[in-house]
Amino acid sequence: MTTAALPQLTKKDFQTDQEVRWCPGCGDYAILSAVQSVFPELGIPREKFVVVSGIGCSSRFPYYMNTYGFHSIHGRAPAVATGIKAVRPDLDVWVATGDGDALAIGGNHTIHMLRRNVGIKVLLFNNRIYGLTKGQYSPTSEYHKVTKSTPYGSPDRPFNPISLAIGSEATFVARSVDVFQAHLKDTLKHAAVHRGSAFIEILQNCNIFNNGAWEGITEKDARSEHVIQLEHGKPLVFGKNRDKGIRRLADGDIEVVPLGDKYTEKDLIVHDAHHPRASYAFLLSHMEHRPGFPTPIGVLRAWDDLPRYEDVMNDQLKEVTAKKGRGDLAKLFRAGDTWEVK
Amino acid sequence: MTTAALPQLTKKDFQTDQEVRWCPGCGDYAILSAVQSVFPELGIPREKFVVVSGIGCSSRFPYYMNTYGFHSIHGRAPAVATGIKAVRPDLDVWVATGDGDALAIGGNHTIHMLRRNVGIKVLLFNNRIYGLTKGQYSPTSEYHKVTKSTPYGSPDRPFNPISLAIGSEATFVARSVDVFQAHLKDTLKHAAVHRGSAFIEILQNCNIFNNGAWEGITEKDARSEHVIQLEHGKPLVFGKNRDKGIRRLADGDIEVVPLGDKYTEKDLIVHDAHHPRASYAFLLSHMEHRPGFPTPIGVLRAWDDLPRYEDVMNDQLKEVTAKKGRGDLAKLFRAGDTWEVK
Amino acid sequence: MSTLAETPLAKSKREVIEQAVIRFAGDSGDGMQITGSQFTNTVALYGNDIATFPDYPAEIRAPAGTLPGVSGYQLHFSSSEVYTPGDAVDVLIAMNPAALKMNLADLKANGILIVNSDAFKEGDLRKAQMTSNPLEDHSLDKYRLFSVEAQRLTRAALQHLGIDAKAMDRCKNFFALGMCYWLYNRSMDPTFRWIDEKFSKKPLVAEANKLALKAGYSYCEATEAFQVSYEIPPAKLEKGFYRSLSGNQALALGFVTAAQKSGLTLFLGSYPITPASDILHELSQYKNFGVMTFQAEDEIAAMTSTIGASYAGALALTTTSGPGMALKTEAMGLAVMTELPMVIVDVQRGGPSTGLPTKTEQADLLQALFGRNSEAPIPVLAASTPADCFWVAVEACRIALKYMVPVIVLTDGYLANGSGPWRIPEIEDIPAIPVSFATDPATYEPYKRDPQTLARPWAVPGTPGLEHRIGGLEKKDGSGNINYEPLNHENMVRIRAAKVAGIAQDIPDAVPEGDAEGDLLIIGWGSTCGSITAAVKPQRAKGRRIGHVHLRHLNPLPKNLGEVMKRYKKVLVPELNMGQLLWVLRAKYLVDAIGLNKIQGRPFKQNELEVKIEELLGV
Amino acid sequence: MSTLAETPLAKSKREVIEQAVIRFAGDSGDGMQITGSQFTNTVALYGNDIATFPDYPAEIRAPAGTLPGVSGYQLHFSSSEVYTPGDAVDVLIAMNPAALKMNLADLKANGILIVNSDAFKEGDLRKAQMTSNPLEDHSLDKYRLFSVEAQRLTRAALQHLGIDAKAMDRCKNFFALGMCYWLYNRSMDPTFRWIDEKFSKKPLVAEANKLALKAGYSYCEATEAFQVSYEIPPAKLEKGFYRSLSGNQALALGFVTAAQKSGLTLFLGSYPITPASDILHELSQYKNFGVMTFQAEDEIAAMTSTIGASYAGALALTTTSGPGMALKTEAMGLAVMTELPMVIVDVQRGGPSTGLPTKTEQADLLQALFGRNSEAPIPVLAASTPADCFWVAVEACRIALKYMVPVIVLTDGYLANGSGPWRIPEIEDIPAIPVSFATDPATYEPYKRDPQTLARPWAVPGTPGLEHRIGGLEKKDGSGNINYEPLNHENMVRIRAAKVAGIAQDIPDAVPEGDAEGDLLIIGWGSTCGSITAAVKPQRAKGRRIGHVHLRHLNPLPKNLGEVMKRYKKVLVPELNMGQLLWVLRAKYLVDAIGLNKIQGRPFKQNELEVKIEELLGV
Ligand SMILES: Cc1ncc(C[n+]2csc(CCOP(=O)(O)OP(=O)(O)O)c2C)c(N)n1
Ligand SMILES: Cc1ncc(C[n+]2csc(CCOP(=O)(O)OP(=O)(O)O)c2C)c(N)n1
Ligand code: SF4
Ligand code: SF4
Ligand SMILES: [Mg+2]
Ligand SMILES: [Mg+2]
Repeated sequence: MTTAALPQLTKKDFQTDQEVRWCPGCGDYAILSAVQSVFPELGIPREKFVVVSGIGCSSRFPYYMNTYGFHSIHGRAPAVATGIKAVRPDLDVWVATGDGDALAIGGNHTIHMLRRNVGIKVLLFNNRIYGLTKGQYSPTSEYHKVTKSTPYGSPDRPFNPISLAIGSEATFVARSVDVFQAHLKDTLKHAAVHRGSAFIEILQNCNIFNNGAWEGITEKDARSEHVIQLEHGKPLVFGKNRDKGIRRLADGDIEVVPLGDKYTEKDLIVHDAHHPRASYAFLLSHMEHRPGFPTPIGVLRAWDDLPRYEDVMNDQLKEVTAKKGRGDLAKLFRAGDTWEVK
Repeated sequence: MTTAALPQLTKKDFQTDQEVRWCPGCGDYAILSAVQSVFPELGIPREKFVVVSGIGCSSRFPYYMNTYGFHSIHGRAPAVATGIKAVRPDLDVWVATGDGDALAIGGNHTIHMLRRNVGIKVLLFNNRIYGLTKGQYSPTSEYHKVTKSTPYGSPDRPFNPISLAIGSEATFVARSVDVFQAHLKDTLKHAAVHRGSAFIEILQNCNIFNNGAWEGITEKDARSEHVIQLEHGKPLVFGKNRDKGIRRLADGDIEVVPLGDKYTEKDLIVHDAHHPRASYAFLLSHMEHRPGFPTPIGVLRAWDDLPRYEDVMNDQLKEVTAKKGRGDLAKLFRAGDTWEVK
Repeated sequence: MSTLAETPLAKSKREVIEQAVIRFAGDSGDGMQITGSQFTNTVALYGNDIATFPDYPAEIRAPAGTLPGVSGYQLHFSSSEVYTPGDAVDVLIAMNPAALKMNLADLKANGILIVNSDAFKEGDLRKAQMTSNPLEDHSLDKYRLFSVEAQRLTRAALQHLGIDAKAMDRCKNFFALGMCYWLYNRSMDPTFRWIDEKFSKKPLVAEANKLALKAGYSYCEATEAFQVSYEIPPAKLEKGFYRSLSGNQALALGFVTAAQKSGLTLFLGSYPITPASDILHELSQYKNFGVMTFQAEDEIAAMTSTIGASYAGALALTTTSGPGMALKTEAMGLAVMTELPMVIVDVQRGGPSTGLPTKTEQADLLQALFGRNSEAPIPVLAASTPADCFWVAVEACRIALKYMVPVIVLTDGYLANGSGPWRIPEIEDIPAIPVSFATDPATYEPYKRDPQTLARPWAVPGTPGLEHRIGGLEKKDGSGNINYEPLNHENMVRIRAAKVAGIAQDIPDAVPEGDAEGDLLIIGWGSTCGSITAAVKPQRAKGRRIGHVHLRHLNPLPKNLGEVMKRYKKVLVPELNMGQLLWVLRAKYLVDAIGLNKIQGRPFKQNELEVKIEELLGV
Repeated sequence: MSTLAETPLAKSKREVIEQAVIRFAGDSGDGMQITGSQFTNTVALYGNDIATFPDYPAEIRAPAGTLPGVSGYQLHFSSSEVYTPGDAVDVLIAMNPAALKMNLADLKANGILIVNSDAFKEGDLRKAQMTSNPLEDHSLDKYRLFSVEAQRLTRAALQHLGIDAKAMDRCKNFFALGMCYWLYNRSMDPTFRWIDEKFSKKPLVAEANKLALKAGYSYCEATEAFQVSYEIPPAKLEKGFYRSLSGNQALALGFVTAAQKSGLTLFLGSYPITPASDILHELSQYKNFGVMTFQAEDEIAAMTSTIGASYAGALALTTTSGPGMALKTEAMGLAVMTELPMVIVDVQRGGPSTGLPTKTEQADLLQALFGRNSEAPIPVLAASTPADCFWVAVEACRIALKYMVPVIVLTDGYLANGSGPWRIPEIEDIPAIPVSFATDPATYEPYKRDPQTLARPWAVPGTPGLEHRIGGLEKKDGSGNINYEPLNHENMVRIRAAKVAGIAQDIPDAVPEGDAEGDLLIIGWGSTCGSITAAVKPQRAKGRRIGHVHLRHLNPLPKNLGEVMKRYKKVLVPELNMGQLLWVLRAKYLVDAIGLNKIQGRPFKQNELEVKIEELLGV
């Protein structure tokens, strides 16, 4: 099918007849809506999309996408998706997963998929809680968080999903927020055109078991003060009045500076999402833990100069075939020493 | 037992009567010897040591240490060790593991143990190969490596174990080399005094299935040119004649500079292993992938200001007990609404 | 009982009856589980025997008003012994059309049907996929329909509090509960107490709920809606103090008890999974009992941390459901090889795979027995009632510690969430669980066995002079050194098997309930106990000669079981699976036992069993 | 055969015999596996029937000269049919004292014992824990001892090459091989060819090895060491071309064949584990056959990537051994629920847990049948000889694709590493495996079944109009939508079971070898085939009425098996486990079958079986 022949798809084409079974008010609805809006714009026939998930509230996602969908088992979506991608590199494979699914039981598959650079897009719905099992803390829950399983506070320090992904050699790392629809769609589009593994952390509100987990970021006032929106080629500015920025220090560290007389946008770091080295993105990923620093959203890193895993695999098949000729079973049977009994 | 009463232990005290079953020439011997030398110097009674391992050549380690030892199953040593540490925080728990054991099947347990900061010391024997199963590539094998399972070259990009550990929020990260005995012992001692999780990557030669994997680092000439030995408070100098150094650039990146007229040691980065932020260590961990840069060995990061997991857990028990009093079973039985049948 | 006493005696008729089955059904958001458990608590406190069956959807909250969103809670309460939550329902409370549709089939003809008529608007009907309004189309004529504007009446009662409509509507379940209290002449006091405690920091919410409750009660009082109210006298249970417990709560209490009785720290390594998570939730509260809970990154870490904790000298425990158990199996082999004491709880649910996560099933028995590579025998126990979970937990720990073995405990979703009265034991009446750690370097060998139990010694790290190495490779008998010799391996395989088999000497013989010999022996295990007991009783009353053995120990089986079976003409094995115990009994005893198998995510109905019994007896 | 022909005829006697069993034993570093396989290759090429048994330590390389470091390779070759590698050994080559100690017990009295006397110095003896030198203390008097200075003689032969002593010593195994070639009158040419190819880039090494080989041969020639040499004529096997294959190689070939016959891409998702890794190694070479191999991060990813590949339309395969299989079980449940075609190979090894990784065992049958949560039936096949692995692989793929099910294939360490002659089939004689993908949106429903096979349609992503969702939750019959209704669940559980059970209609009936009725039926499965066949033959020759059924299909079983059993007075089930098939047969057929169980990490000896047969027949 040539692109020219593609029927113009709409959001509706990606909706299923399944009743959506999330709690009213759940952030998952917004993510679903954003994905359903973005998919038709990608110029890919609907049947080429596959959405794979594990288990969790977020992992019900495939049921609501009128594409091929696989609701697998807890934590294993990246591995299922790798099998699909290896065999059919032409498919557009997306993984929908949660902070428990991707980072607790599925942590290993997530980091291995990223290091291999399998061409899969991962939507990690981070609500900092186990939603489906009704409210235990997750690997992204805050230290000391009180939950059903930690009535006296959790003893675990959380992962920073972005830092972990960068430590796993991810080639595309981004963050967005369920309620920032425009930003979310934009981020999804960036991920969609990345050829290698794309890891998108989506801050999502679970209004039943962890309501307001991201309030500090999503609240109207908080938003501009506590969030910095990264844009490639633009300086790192934030603040309600765009009056703050991030500057490099001589020792390689960064600081937040007020914009005005002393510092202007020229003194700030210009965001380079396509930097070949991951240490810059890593530095950004950790700044939210420091007092006074904002949480970065947008594309932290998009380095697409590496071959995709499935392409390397399939190219090997082609190369060996080109070199040795297509396998001949009869010859293979008789390889090595044979003898005849008459 | 007070420390004063401790009998003076020697290396011999830590040797077992088991025949060591590694191939002659294997780098594991050197690591064993270093550990057996360091343990008696730690001022800890022998019965307090527990060495836990998974499966692999490296994981036979516990058999040769005359301490408590647990040769568990493939990949699970960090979880077994976490169970031990939780229940008995007074024990000194070490994990011996391989690049396959810790990073392939055991990847998830490794990263979770690190993020939790369980007070376990992990010795990762990195020979960039599966030794025990006779030579398949591992998650640290070079891209395109030809092995038994990849006759046409591996399609996987490797993990950098140090970067992964830092991305997992590790509080102590170090690297040493099997044949650099003095350095290895020194590194082990640093790890030993770290209270939280200590992650030590030990470059190890598998002379049977991956001989010379670290030649570029261990060869006499290569050593000083391609390796930089990190020491806290010292500038980043390397080279046979200590004639090269690493300098910070204005954009936060680093460069290698010759020492001499233009640059002196004063211009170089002074190594700060105790930097509260991980981004500096992360930057160092990635430099070996860049042309002209050396491989760092020594302690990249040692940030011991965080509570240990097992301490938080046990403190909770104590605090709740202090607050509520020691649990009274009879009362617990009668908690809630009860009624009497007469 | 003050509230009741204060209430002027109703003019309506009061009937004394023996028992009733009531079911609360509504949207997941309607608070049916709380309503049900409050009613349960009240009748239990009053002294009725009880059995409950909560039934809720897998989704956290399906769209309001839809069929998959329906949540139900059934209670059977009685003045005599109760074995099951009941097959059919005497009183159904349906808070919306979807709840009505999903539950009506179980309401007895002429049963009482209370509906919240405010929720039967056109949109509500559509969500429940109904084309006409059942409150108007006479489709409910065979029931005693009480159509109550619960929502409007609740709002009316709370209006003066100045809270918003949503908050008022959230109280309408207590309006319904108030009606039920009136219907069964029960005091509202226990629920008042519960409300006060629960909302101690939100007095307005407490007030609203209490008012709604009273409003429902008064509504019946004032309108004489029901004409008749019922009195179910207390049951004559064994003397003592009682408390209502769910199976998961009972398990948690049992493990804490075993820890205290053995003097060990209790360590739980677990990863949340329905329907087992509540055990983790419970135990995480008992920190002042020295209980340590570790929420692991997955089931494999849960299992292996449990092995580590056992090695370090704790009473170690892991809890899960079927899919999680599947993930633990490799590590369970390590537990077998290292012969360390620990308990693995599998709260079974519907499968295969993710299956029916909130539904019940008994289909993990063969997984428990055989789901590991190679010959890796593990003792298996199963609990038969929610309260029995307590005793099974204690027994599992006893066996684990005495024989130095991992032990599997099977319960299921029905036991886990269902509740029943638990007779509170005297602490002194629970036997101590003796534990001794090895300390003597002169005599210590890691795999030297106790000649009686075949248990190896437990030498925990930190003990001077006992430094040793264990692991998953085959061991030399005695020394525990790695050993691959052919005859040693065979010997060790047989020792491990003999150790588990030998436990048969240490457990009670099977003693059938009912007839000690006769025409039919029913062998059951797990949560089917109540249904079987309930079915056998009337059948025996009809003169049929039936025995019932309910197995607590599934591996090893009671040593006299084969002999017991021979005393009956036929053997029936009812299971909520395709015949797993049946398979074991046939293989072991070559007995042509017959299975009755139901795989519907639900317990047996008494009636289903009775039909089968009669079929087998040819009556 | 040129080398032989060029050699002047030996003066020593040449005896024609029917068969011989030879074992090469030495240190792991001595190259015994290569020596053995070269000898095997040579005799196979010559036309003898063969069976081999390599036996090597778990450690990569235990300390040189120690007992755990001993590596052995046994070959049985014959001019008539061969079923096992042989119980006892005619010729033992022992390269050091440890090898002698570990292997001597298996040498027949008066058997030929060739030892490398250079390796019997004091230090060598100490490493083997020997207190006196067996070459001197007359403890070997009952054997025909040939004490040869293999090391010195090899060095002498290679001196002129100018290589170091270590390199020379590395050739001494070929000196020994040369001696064996002389002893059995075999040509050195195949080994010369192999050396030339193997060391094509190291001509000096090639030269050294060839010289050592010749030196051993000439040594016998010159010294008349043996007095007698043996001639074993070619076997009268079925006509055709043959090749020697190990079980793992045969499996790999079988899967490639099935991929070609079905026109699908073969995808292998695997994590290395002994003794299954070689299948991965083999298949990773076949890239020009469109074979894709994915070395996963663990067994769970291996299994789930296999599920993904199957979903995407590949012929999907995963390979492992027992502990890895245990890790796959949760995901295998997903494969059952999603009804996707794939094959899961378990090359069994000694257990439990890590167990005896390089030893053989048949103890994963019950895990294969039941090792999953809930009711998750999977067809199970087992291969009986190395060559049979080929056919079982093809059959497993046929069933998987026809019925849309995961299929388990069991082999074991003994089959995996052992080798035997494989009669090379004509490509055309292997039936095509038809596959059809769903493409029609008008008729497509994800769980609409073929009425014959009950298979659901296979609709792969990328097919326009067939977009659909599958997963691990229970499905509505037909539509495949999530469904928790009680009766639908029961229905689906029964359909999944019926689909697997129905395969019995599509597999051959059991036809006993030997007597079609009689006193004893032996039912075996897997790698015991050779031993049982070998034992039955002489017993029947003695007039005993014995039948032998060797099961390839373990689930479902052949539909006539129950009937077949009734034709014999007794049923014996020999297994390398504690009685797992036995358990299944007893449960299913209520037959009082008897087990013969060996759990020593080794195959049955013919003799062990014959003793049991005679015991059962009371003779
Ligand atoms: C093997 C297994 N273990 C545990 C579970 C139970 N379980 C289902 S979802 C889940 C966690 C969900 O959390 P997350 O991934 O954050 O998703 P959310 O519901 O928050 O979207 C758990 C523990 C399971 N289904 N399978
Ligand atoms: C569950 C399981 N899967 C696979 C194996 C096989 N196995 C044993 S060790 C190993 C890898 C060893 O590599 P590494 O950890 O790097 O250790 P090394 O031998 O190189 O020291 C593998 C795949 C196993 N023992 N258990
Ligand atoms: S529980 Fe939380 S995450 Fe799950 S559907 Fe409800 S609101 Fe969303
Ligand atoms: S195989 Fe390699 S890692 Fe293993 S013992 Fe031998 S040399 Fe060491
Ligand atoms: Mg979550
Ligand atoms: Mg390794």
